[in-house]
Amino acid sequence: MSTTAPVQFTPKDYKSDLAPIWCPGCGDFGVLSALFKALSACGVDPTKMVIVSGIGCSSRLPGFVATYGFHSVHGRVLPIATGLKAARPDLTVIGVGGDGDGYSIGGGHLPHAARRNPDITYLVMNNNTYGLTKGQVSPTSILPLVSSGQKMDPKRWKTTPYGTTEDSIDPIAQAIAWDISFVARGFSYKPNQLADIFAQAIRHKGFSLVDTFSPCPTFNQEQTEDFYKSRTFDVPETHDPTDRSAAFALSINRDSYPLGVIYKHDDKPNIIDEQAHLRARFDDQGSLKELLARFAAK
Amino acid sequence: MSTTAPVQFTPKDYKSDLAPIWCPGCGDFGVLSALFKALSACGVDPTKMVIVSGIGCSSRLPGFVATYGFHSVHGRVLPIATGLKAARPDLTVIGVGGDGDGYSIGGGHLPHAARRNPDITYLVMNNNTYGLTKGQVSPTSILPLVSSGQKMDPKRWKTTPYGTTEDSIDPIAQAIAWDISFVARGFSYKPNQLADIFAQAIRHKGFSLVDTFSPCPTFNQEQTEDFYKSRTFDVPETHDPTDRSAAFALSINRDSYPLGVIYKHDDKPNIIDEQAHLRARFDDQGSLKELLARFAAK
Amino acid sequence: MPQKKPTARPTDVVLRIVGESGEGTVTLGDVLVELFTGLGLDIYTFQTFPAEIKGGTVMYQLRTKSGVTLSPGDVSDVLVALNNQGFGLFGDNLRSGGILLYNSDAFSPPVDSTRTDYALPITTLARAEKDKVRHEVSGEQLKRLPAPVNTVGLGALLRLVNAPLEPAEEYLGRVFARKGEAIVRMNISALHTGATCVAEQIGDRETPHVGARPDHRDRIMVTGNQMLCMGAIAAGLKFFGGYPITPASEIMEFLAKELPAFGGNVIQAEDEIAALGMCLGASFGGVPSMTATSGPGLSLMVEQINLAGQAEIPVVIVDVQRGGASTGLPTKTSQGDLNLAVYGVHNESPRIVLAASSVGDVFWTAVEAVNLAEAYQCPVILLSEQALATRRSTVPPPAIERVTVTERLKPAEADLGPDFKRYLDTPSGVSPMAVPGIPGGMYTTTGIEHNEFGDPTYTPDTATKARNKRFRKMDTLLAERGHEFVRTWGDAGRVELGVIAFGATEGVVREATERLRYAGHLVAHLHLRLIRPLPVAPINEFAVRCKRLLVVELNYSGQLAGWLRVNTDMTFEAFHRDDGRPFSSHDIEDEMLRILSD
Amino acid sequence: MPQKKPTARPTDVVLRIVGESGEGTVTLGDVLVELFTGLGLDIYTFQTFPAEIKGGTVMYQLRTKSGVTLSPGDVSDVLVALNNQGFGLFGDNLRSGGILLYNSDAFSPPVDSTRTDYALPITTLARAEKDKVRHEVSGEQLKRLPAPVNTVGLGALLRLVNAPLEPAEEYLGRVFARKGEAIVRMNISALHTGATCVAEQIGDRETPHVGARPDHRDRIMVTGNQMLCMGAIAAGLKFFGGYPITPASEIMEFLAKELPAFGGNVIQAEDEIAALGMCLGASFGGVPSMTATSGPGLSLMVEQINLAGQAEIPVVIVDVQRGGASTGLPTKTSQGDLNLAVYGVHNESPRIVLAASSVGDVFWTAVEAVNLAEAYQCPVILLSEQALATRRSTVPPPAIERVTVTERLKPAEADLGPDFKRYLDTPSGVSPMAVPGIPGGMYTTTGIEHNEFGDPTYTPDTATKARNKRFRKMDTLLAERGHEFVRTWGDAGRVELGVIAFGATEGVVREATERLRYAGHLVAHLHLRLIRPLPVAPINEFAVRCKRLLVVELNYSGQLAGWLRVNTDMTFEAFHRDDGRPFSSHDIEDEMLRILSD
Ligand SMILES: Cc1ncc(C[n+]2csc(CCOP(=O)(O)OP(=O)(O)O)c2C)c(N)n1
Ligand SMILES: Cc1ncc(C[n+]2csc(CCOP(=O)(O)OP(=O)(O)O)c2C)c(N)n1
Ligand code: SF4
Ligand code: SF4
Ligand SMILES: [Mg+2]
Ligand SMILES: [Mg+2]
Repeated sequence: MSTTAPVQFTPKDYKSDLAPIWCPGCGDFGVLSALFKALSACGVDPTKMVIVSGIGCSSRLPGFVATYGFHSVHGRVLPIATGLKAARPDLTVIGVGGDGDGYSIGGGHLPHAARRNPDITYLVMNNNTYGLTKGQVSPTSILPLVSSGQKMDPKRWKTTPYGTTEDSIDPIAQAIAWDISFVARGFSYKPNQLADIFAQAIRHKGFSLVDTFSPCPTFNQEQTEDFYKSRTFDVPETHDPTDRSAAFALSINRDSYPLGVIYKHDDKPNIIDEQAHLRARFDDQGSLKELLARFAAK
Repeated sequence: MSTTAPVQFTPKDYKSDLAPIWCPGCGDFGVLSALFKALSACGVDPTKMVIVSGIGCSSRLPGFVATYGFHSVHGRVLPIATGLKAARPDLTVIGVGGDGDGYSIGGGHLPHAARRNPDITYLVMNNNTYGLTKGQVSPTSILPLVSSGQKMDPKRWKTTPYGTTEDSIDPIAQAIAWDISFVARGFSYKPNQLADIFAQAIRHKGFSLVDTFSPCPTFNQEQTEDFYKSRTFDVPETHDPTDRSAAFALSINRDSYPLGVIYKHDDKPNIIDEQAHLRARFDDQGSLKELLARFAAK
Repeated sequence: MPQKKPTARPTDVVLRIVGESGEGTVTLGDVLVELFTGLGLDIYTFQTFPAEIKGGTVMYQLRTKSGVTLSPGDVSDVLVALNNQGFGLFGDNLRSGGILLYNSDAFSPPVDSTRTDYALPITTLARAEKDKVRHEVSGEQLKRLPAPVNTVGLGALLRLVNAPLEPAEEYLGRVFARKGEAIVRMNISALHTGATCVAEQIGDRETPHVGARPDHRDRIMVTGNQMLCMGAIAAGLKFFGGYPITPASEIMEFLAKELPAFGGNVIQAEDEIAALGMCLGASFGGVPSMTATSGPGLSLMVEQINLAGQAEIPVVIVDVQRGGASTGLPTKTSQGDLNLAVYGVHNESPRIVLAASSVGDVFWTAVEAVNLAEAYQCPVILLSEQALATRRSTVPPPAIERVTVTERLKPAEADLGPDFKRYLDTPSGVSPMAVPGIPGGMYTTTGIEHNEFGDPTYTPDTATKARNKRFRKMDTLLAERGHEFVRTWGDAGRVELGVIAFGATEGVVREATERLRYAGHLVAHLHLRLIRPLPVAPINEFAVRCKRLLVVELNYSGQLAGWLRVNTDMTFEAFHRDDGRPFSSHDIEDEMLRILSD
Repeated sequence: MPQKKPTARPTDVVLRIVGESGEGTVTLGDVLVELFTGLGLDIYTFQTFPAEIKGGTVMYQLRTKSGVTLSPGDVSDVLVALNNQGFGLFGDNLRSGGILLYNSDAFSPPVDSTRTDYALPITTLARAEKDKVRHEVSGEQLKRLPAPVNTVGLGALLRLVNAPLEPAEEYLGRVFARKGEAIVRMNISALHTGATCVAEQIGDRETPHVGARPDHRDRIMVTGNQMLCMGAIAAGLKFFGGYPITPASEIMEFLAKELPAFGGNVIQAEDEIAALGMCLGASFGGVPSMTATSGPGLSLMVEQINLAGQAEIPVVIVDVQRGGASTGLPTKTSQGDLNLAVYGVHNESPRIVLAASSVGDVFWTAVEAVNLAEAYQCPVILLSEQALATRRSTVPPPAIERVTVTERLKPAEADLGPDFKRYLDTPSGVSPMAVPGIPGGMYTTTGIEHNEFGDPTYTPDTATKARNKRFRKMDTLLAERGHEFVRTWGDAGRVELGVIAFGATEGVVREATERLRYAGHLVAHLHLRLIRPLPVAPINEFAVRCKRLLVVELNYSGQLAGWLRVNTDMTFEAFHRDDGRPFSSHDIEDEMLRILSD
């Protein structure tokens, strides 16, 4: 299913032979082509890269890219990507998946990726629902719960037939609380901005999270392209993305959501580098014989 | 092991026959007695209450209280407490456990408790290490990583013999990002303040999190009572706990940690109440016969 | 219950529709199910689902029969092929002498004299019908108005199987009412156009008759998942925590809608671990609790199932089995989770494993599951299967007046007090369980080994006594009720061959057994409803009257066969397969014949 | 390897120390281990751990023998009781005629003529020693200076078993050097005081001799967990992801320290699910990976073990088994996780299950585990046990020059390119595996059923072929190497009784077998190193020469017995127990005798 890529990488070179199984109009198409563009812009060698995903419509993405891919189980993108990067710091490692995969079943892994800060780019295709299982509520659903101070009629999902009463979590606010070193939001109907954000995220040294609104016209029909357009705004030029409190304040407004790079900084230790230092310190001088000798009965 | 309590509840009435198995000097003793005081202050009937815990030194607490207790498995305090409260809204439900239990293996459940906002009080005994397994690094360890802008020498733990290179998570900042409706921090060597915070948390309608510094003199010997004393300050009188951005800003300073109620508000829907409304709406009128009739072949 | 020898082979009609997903194939099937049910017929359906979210080829098989229907039928009498790809992929099971109705606008099937072909230019006819009402609707409506392709197909098909058109007319009138009179008219006209087109080709050939049973209209049309929910409600379910997963999600969706009216709660959890945790919390609070999942979720629940066994907390875990290991074949059926259900625990704690065998049966299995969990204070795993869970079938409504609800053993007033023993060592192994709120019943439950009070204790003696007490409950269950958990069919005395099976193979094994008896063989069938603890006594009683034994199951290595080897001394042959397809009754019949004739 | 009939019972000494945890009991034991090892003796230890974090009663048993030591010994020759509670709880295994050394400052044991008692006023003597140096140290130091209670005990004990005091003097000099000369002097004096106190009571009675073997000093003193780590390192381990859990944490702690020097990484994960996930990622990247846990963690790993089996990702999962279901008996030993290791998967995917039998053996089992994972591209579960994992033993250093490292099958240049088949269907079932970075080797691995390219495919044919290919690897393993994974001892020809066992029961079964052979019985012992796939051929070869068979294991229901029933036709008796205590060799001997004599 994969193709060998030439030395110059155009966006097309990243396209695999497998046709996406997504529904017509699915936002994930936009994410895929923005990713192609970003990879090309960053000159990532497709033979030296891996895309790791969980389970969901969005998690089928790796198969559509002509590179190495790891389509795993539901919610385990980050541990797998972290182990891979630790073992192979030479590779470009990209994690992808859905909002259910990343913030519900896999949500417990995020703060720890933040702590370790490996050089991994994590792209969440956030359609505010569970697509593959056909339309249940997700932790980011009911967006927005409150509109201009007015409580909106709660949305009904297959598992909340009388209206959802649970609040949604804000992936950006929590990312800032965990001090993830690159935090951005994109929208799959703003392809150029999205490709640019992806490219910045890939270039960022450390863990980066890009939450992308990626509409699901099949199971979340109300939340169309227009719905998201009217509820998002570009991060203002004046915003200083290294100011953590300002980034937090920018993200917690529930009327409208910022698009762009919201928070980032470069001064956080990175577990991959630290481990490399450690190995370098020992300079591969491990000797099993000496190790055993340390246990010699005296 | 349990005793029936008289009608008036003094702190002593909550003490069970089982002697705590904690080491001499363990901070958890302070948490236990503050809890006794708070329960007494709130007049909680021990026969109408349940303490749910995970696994760890701290998670042995339920057995030391003369009430109903559920000492479960590692990390599952919140799902169990949520199901219990949903089934039995009449009970006072308190969750307890350690920092490993609550923020590492169980960390994925916290944002969802925040979303659901059940009327549960969750007390984390944070000793910045894994006590029961004898001193490994925890997600809140290396506190503080940075002191007055200076990077400190990373602390070594059993599993990080060359110094910990992972950042710690801040339980308070993440709680504010998730909009947990009552967020506080206590210290087991400030017993009166702690009992007062616990009492406020128990009285708070909705999900409350109290992270308590509770030193482990056996496996985290550097972080003594004095260590925490010198790195904490009382939340200033001027702080408005309903101001989310201010609460966040207050919490992210890594030189010193605020003690007291940091964030709280009362206007968040509560899944337990919402479900009660739903049941009330149907007024127990469910009829299996009618339900079956809806499927009658036409 | 061995039955009298059948005297005649019952007549029935198997229809199979193949086409593009999302293009009406499934809708057409669903409408037929509704119409046939309205005629008093019994229905048994079987669908395949494409891997794609939208699009892909689907197959909808529908067997209609005047009487109990045990399987979707091995071969079809009528094949409706809406496109060539569907014909290629799923067209292979038409019986010799069967009928092919094909969309002649889409393709021409190769000539084959073993079948009779009917060409239906379905798109052309539908467009013409749309054209007829062109001037009666607004331009905007016209643009969005699909040509009545399905309705043309429906008319043709009904005519082919000699079904009346009136119920269909009524149905179309009802469904299209809110779209306006013109649209209704268009559809009714399309119905007749389809019928006429076929009628012209039939001439005086004989085509199948679906018949009707006006006396037989008390049926319900349900899926296995729906029946399971209703069974659980009947037994008093009050809490459900779940996480979506194919093919179990419908259970949570159904209960989210219905349970509140029965005083219960449903919470969609953040994962399966939280789902089961919520159930344990609710159950500790005193209410019957349940979760439902499929293989990947069951895997994640292993740790807490063990806690429930060790701490003696009643809970029901439904596992709707699907195909394949890991993500595997998520839309296909299998009986591959028996091992995990039976053995999925570190060290050992007691549990009960039940298996449901049909859309009708799963109601009663759910009733048992809730009751057994409450009675024996332990986790109960209910094994369901994709094949019965998502299939719509007509079944007689369950006799809900026969449902009995078992309550947990409560402590007597005298047991309560400072010395209340939550884990009292009783002859049955079942201890009175206090629930929060009862003064004098306070205790702390724990997964650590504990004494009768629940206090952590590590001495060898306590550990042995406590474990024996817990496992004694399983002996009690077998002694009290073991015989109720097997069903037998076929010849009552000594037989040449006995088949042992569990789960959704019940129908095909019964059909195969019946056919072989009809052909003069002495054969019998034992169907297991309880897998763990295994009802060894009735199995042995069955085994002694069988000259040879065959264990049939839909999984790779023969998991039930293995479990029988662990627990009994029987010798038997094992027949198993696991490639996503359910067994046909001929698969079973062939295997039985192979043994009978060797 | 059947051996010659033993001609004499080797002599050895079993010491047991009981007292308060945290009050030197364990330190005393550890010092003795070090001193005896220094004398060239072999050591086998066994400890109990209290439930309390600090405090509680502990027992430290130490067997020292001039030659291979297979078990901690059933009865002790010398009991050292530091307090009354310890004497009550653990004082019961002193052999008739044995010696009791007790702390006469703490309690007086009831008179018992079957033993010889020595009273040691340990606190009084120690205080007096401290008083002697009172004026030589600063007031501050004096306040924090403990009286040399342990040293008094050490001196007494060494004298009792006729061990030289010089190595102890040297040891004390080394350990207390940085505390100053006065403290060293105090301790050496205390040593002699203890020795003298006992010497006066001995008079001319005979007491045990531990002896010495100056020729025999090439031993290492290690725990099973440490040996396991070194085996894994020897086989090329490069990544470890883990989460703390008793009794497996030491593995992660050891590797965190040592692996970086061997070019590897260790990450402490947020839970066991993440730990295994990290290993799968690292292994996909091409490096040998491992995690280690105990029962509760293994439960949480079930889903991803299945993914590794289905997607064919090499990985080693160490399960250090502990006692009890759920949290159970976390500091005790058990062999209760065999079922979960063997069957813990929804539907079915291949895996290998190995079991380590001793501190020495676990090195080689770890080497095999890493090699087999890489060779057969599947998960390997290595079953260890608390009893061998945390025990310090003297063992000969492993012959590391005999370690061979197996590498994954790499694609040949010709296989690479756009049509690279990651899951090529080969005769052995093993397919060449590309790792990221290789141009032309690109593929997406997936847990969904897939064709040879790795593309998701759902047809029955592909599903069958793909699964057969995966399971074929297990047949290949048995065909290539099955015979290497059993060990036999005892009589070589036809025997009256053959014992089949696995894991850490090896030592006691060997001892029991040897004793019975010495007593004239024809008996043999087969020990399984590979549990899944089960090496049926060598088991059958063993079984045919045994008149009767006994399966021995340390778990509740006889899990190995069940697994043997599933896979073989043997008839055997089963002996199993699971209450936290390891078997003694007499437990096994008694059971064997029961069968031999009935
Ligand atoms: C352990 C486990 N639980 C549940 C499932 C079922 N499942 C598959 S995808 C999915 C969620 C899909 O939602 P999301 O992650 O948002 O992806 P999307 O399909 O919306 O892109 C679920 C619950 C599973 N495969 N594995
Ligand atoms: C699934 C599982 N993994 C690991 C363990 C081992 N374990 C027991 S307690 C604990 C962590 C203890 O740390 P914490 O939660 O902070 O509690 P503390 O002992 O410090 O109070 C661990 C890892 C376990 N019991 N279960
Ligand atoms: S169901 Fe939704 S998310 Fe999935 S492919 Fe279709 S549109 Fe996309
Ligand atoms: S180990 Fe630490 S946390 Fe545990 S009881 Fe002792 S002092 Fe407390
Ligand atoms: Mg989604
Ligand atoms: Mg802790």
